[in-house]
Amino acid sequence: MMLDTFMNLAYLVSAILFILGIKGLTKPKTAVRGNLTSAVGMLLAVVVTLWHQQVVSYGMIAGGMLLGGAIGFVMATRIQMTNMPQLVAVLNGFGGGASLGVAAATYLATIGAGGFAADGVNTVMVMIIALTVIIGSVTLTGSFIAFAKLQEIIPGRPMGFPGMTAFNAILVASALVLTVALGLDTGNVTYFWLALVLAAVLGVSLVMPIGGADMPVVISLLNSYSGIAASMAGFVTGNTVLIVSGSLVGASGLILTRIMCVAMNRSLANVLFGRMGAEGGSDIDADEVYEGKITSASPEEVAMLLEVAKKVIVVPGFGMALSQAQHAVREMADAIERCGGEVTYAIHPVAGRMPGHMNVLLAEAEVPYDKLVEMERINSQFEECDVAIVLGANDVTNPMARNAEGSPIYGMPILDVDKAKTVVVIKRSLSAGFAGLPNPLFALDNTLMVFGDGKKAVVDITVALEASH
Amino acid sequence: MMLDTFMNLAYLVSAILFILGIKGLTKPKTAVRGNLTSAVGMLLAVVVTLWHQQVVSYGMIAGGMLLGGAIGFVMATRIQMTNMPQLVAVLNGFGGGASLGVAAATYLATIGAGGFAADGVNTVMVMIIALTVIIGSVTLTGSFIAFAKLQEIIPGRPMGFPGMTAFNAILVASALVLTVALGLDTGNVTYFWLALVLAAVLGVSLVMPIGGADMPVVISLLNSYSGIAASMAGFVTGNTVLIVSGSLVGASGLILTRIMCVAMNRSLANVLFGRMGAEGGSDIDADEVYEGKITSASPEEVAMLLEVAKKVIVVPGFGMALSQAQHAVREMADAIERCGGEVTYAIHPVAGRMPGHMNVLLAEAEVPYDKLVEMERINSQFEECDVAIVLGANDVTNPMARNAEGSPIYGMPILDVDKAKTVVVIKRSLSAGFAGLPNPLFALDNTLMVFGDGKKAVVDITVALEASH
Amino acid sequence: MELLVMQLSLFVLALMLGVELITKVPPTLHTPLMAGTNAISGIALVGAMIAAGDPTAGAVARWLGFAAVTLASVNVVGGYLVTNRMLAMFKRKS
Amino acid sequence: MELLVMQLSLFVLALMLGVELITKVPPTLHTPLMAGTNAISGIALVGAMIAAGDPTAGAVARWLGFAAVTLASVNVVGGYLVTNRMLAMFKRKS
Ligand SMILES: NC(=O)c1ccc[n+]([C@@H]2O[C@H](COP(=O)([O-])OP(=O)(O)OC[C@H]3O[C@@H](n4cnc5c(N)ncnc54)[C@H](OP(=O)(O)O)[C@@H]3O)[C@@H](O)[C@H]2O)c1
Ligand SMILES: NC(=O)c1ccc[n+]([C@@H]2O[C@H](COP(=O)([O-])OP(=O)(O)OC[C@H]3O[C@@H](n4cnc5c(N)ncnc54)[C@H](OP(=O)(O)O)[C@@H]3O)[C@@H](O)[C@H]2O)c1
Repeated sequence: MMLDTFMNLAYLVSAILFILGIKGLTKPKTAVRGNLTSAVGMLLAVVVTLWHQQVVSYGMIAGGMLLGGAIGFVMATRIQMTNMPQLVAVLNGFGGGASLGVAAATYLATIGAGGFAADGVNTVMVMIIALTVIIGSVTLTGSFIAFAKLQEIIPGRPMGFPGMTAFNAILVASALVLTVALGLDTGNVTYFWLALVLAAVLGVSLVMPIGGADMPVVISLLNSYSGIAASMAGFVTGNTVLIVSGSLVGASGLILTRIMCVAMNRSLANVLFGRMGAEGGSDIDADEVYEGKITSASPEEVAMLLEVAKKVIVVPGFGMALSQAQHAVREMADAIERCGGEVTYAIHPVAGRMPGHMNVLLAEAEVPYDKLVEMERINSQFEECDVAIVLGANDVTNPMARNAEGSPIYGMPILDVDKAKTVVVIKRSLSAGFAGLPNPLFALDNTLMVFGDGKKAVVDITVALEASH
Repeated sequence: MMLDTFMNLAYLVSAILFILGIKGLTKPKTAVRGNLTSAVGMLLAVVVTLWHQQVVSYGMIAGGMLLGGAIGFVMATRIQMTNMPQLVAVLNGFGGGASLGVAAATYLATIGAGGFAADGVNTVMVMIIALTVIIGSVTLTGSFIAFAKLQEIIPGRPMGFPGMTAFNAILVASALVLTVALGLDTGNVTYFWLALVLAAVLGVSLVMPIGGADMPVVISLLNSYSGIAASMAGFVTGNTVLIVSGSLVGASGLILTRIMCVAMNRSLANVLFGRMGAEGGSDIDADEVYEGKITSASPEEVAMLLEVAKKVIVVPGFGMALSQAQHAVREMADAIERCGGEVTYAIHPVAGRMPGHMNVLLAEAEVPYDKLVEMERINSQFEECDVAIVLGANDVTNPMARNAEGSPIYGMPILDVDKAKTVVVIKRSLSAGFAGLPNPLFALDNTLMVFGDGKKAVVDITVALEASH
Repeated sequence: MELLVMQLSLFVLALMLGVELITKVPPTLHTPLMAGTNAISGIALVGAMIAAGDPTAGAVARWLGFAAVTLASVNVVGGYLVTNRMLAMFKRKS
Repeated sequence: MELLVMQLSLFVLALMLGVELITKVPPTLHTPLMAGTNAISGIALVGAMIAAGDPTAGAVARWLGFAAVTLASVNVVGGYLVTNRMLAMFKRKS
């Protein structure tokens, strides 16, 4: 009794530490400390649980922790910053899987010990167990599809069959029916396993028809699910720290999802069921947009421009991540600054493949974070900008979002790159970004295209700049 | 059982409504709706409680609600905006008193029904009851002393006797000892009443030695106490809506207290035990500051200045509240604007006698709230200001806060009124503000004093302005 | 005891939530905020109703309940009304 | 059932608190935030430990517990480490 109270108080303290940890993440200065605070909360919760009366044999616990810890360690230290979206996807899946495991184990253990007594509370309880299992299972398989799409193990384009939405609706309905059925007949293990399997299929079939460009939204939503699953596992096991921290994670995923949808000017429903990528660009002819209007330039010519430029804005996009050009960009910026120019970075909220993706990459290259300027603040500055360097960004600079009503990205707020005196676009070809649309920016009179791999082009520009200076 | 669950869910909904209500108060636009949301939450909680199994006879409930509601209605509709601090003080006291009543009734009812079974939980429970009673009692009597000081029923100056702090410390210690004693001997009603009485004395003796100028801080702290008492009454009665909403109120009071302390650059301990008013100004000689350096002016002279002024900043203070000059000020501002000048208002965070006091008064006079500018934002504008009109403000403009090290207000951020081209100070005499300090601002070369009642002076200026225009 | 810890958790979470929300309230609205929270602390009314409406309790307990109902009702009615009065003044011009 | 409602209350309060806090996180820190919350959702480890450490449960339940411990440990260790790695990059220059 005394021990239980003590343990519950310790759990409360960990929950508070998690909250303070997230609070720390609201400022770059306190973020490292915040993460540590949260980790201390986790350590406390884990250590305290070793004293739990039901924890009698430590073998499996130690084994699982060693195995999982080792995998986590390797993943966290080996991963390249450019592959962060994939890592987050995998971790979401594992989080959902863990909650699924907890709920399933709790259910099966109770069944093994003679089943649930027939009363109203247990009906509700078993229904919560079923929901936890369903959400956990969807999160698990859905996250792995998202991972596979991002890693290009399976094609990024939307995949499905006619009537897929109806199929998914039937799966959801069946899972809910099974939940209620299990609640009424708590000992029916078949219902239980069936719900688990249906949910696993649902995870796959929900994510397959969504295009690769929308994976960040999906990941963020699955992040939220993994939190909610953890929280529900807390209801199941009567553990407040699970409830509170899962809920925090759920809120976080929801907010990030919303931020992304707002930044793309699309509804969540449109992302999940719209299959924008599949239908999008097809009716706009790229040749017509580009024909005869493309001016290309060599890195040396760009260097000449940069030598005399006063104000340079770098607009990084997913191509910077793909070509790992972040360090090269930093060196180019240093070179420009040595020539007397001033360099800032324009960060679009959905540049790259996850929120804050560009910030992390540029931070890796030691670009001070006060040089990274958000869209709202930098858009007014393009007019005074001598050279805007668009490095592997495409959709987030596409003026069609402003004026091509009916285009799939119409209404999405974009970076007003076209207002700059000269625009330099670095990419490998004229091919489209993730929205699959041609970009009239490339055809403007004040735009110069530098064709080539992002990193190589930037290095060439830097070399030319240093040589001439 | 079913009914209980339903009731608890309804309580959860009211708690959510309270939270959403407070969230509404974060923006002027949504504030009215926020307050209504919160009121709906209260209505829901009250209505649901009528179904509570313990609520069997409705006579006393109806009686109390009618009586209390009538008093509340009269108070809320009759009160003048300038007396808001007093009303808040009274309501704090009532809130504390209500929680005290709930905890005491719960205790005595259980005693009457045979007493508390001897077990650990009940020890803790009775200790919480005792603490609720103590906090409620301190809040009740403390608030009435604060009210009396603000209403000048008793003198505003610090009152006490040598060794008062020690006396209070002994009271606190005794109350805590009684709490523990009651926890160990739950049936000892004498301990219970003794704790209640001691706390009532403590409320008086804690607030008496604090000067009238510091009453806003005290009120805000008591606001926090009343919330905490309600929250603890929730622990006692096992009622989550009390716990949650009390806790919100507790947080609110604490934050406002902190904001005020920061704005005055003083610690809470200094406010509560420092007796600043008593020792303050005595060592600075007012005559020396003012002698031969005061220029006074008539309303007509001021009107001539205002007629040609481009930029006028009005600095309202407690004197505006006392003389009820807010409507007159609004009319003066209209007159100035008809002459082509621009008028804004500089709002110091602790001008007046409660946070946001000036805002409420000026809102009453229908001054648009975007004309009220906070200290940090307006301070840079005084340099371009032709005429600053200081209306019944004193301490919040005192330059001694900037440069007189050792002065009691040293370090308090102030409005940089002295930077204006001409400063017009309207007050009845050269007497000091609440900090009891002379104000070198009045002796500056660019300062004109208009002696007289605030409202009358402002009306005279307006009349002169309209006549000449 | 488990219940007490849960209640404590609720208390702590509400406190932290309160802190986050209140720090966002602009100074203009601080006075209405104080009056509005006064009204909310009138939630003690709920506890008071239970105390006053229980005929099995002794006279002292019930009269205490009555007093609590009265005081809390003043808070609720007075608090919401006066807050609304103040806020209505802000609204007129927006 | 009373307990369930309490748990629900905790859930709701934490959700609202989460919303308030997360909306304050600047875009720069959104990626670390995602990884950091991944780590926090590894709190399922606590439930997993209890499932895996209970010798009275059947084999399937315990192996499910083991799997849950493993997955949650990946989250905890991987999540905190990678978040720290990212944040350390931000810190270097401040
Ligand atoms: N960040 C998020 O959170 C998020 C969330 C949801 C959706 N999205 C979507 O993701 C897209 C992000 O826009 P974005 O402008 O950053 O990227 P983008 O529109 O996807 O364009 C990336 C460009 O980089 C170029 N590129 C690829 N590899 C390159 C290399 N090695 N060197 C140089 N360039 C290379 C590609 O052109 P080439 O093939 O010609 O080289 C491509 O046009 C938007 O559509 C957004 O809606 C993002
Ligand atoms: N607002 C808050 O939340 C809060 C909280 C804690 C403490 N305080 C304290 O309260 C003080 C507020 O500063 P303040 O500048 O607003 O006021 P103040 O320093 O108290 O000065 C008010 C002035 O108004 C004048 N006055 C009084 N009645 C008048 C009338 N009928 N017509 C014209 N003038 C009249 C008085 O001078 P005459 O007698 O010469 O007319 C007095 O000097 C500060 O010391 C602050 O620290 C405020």
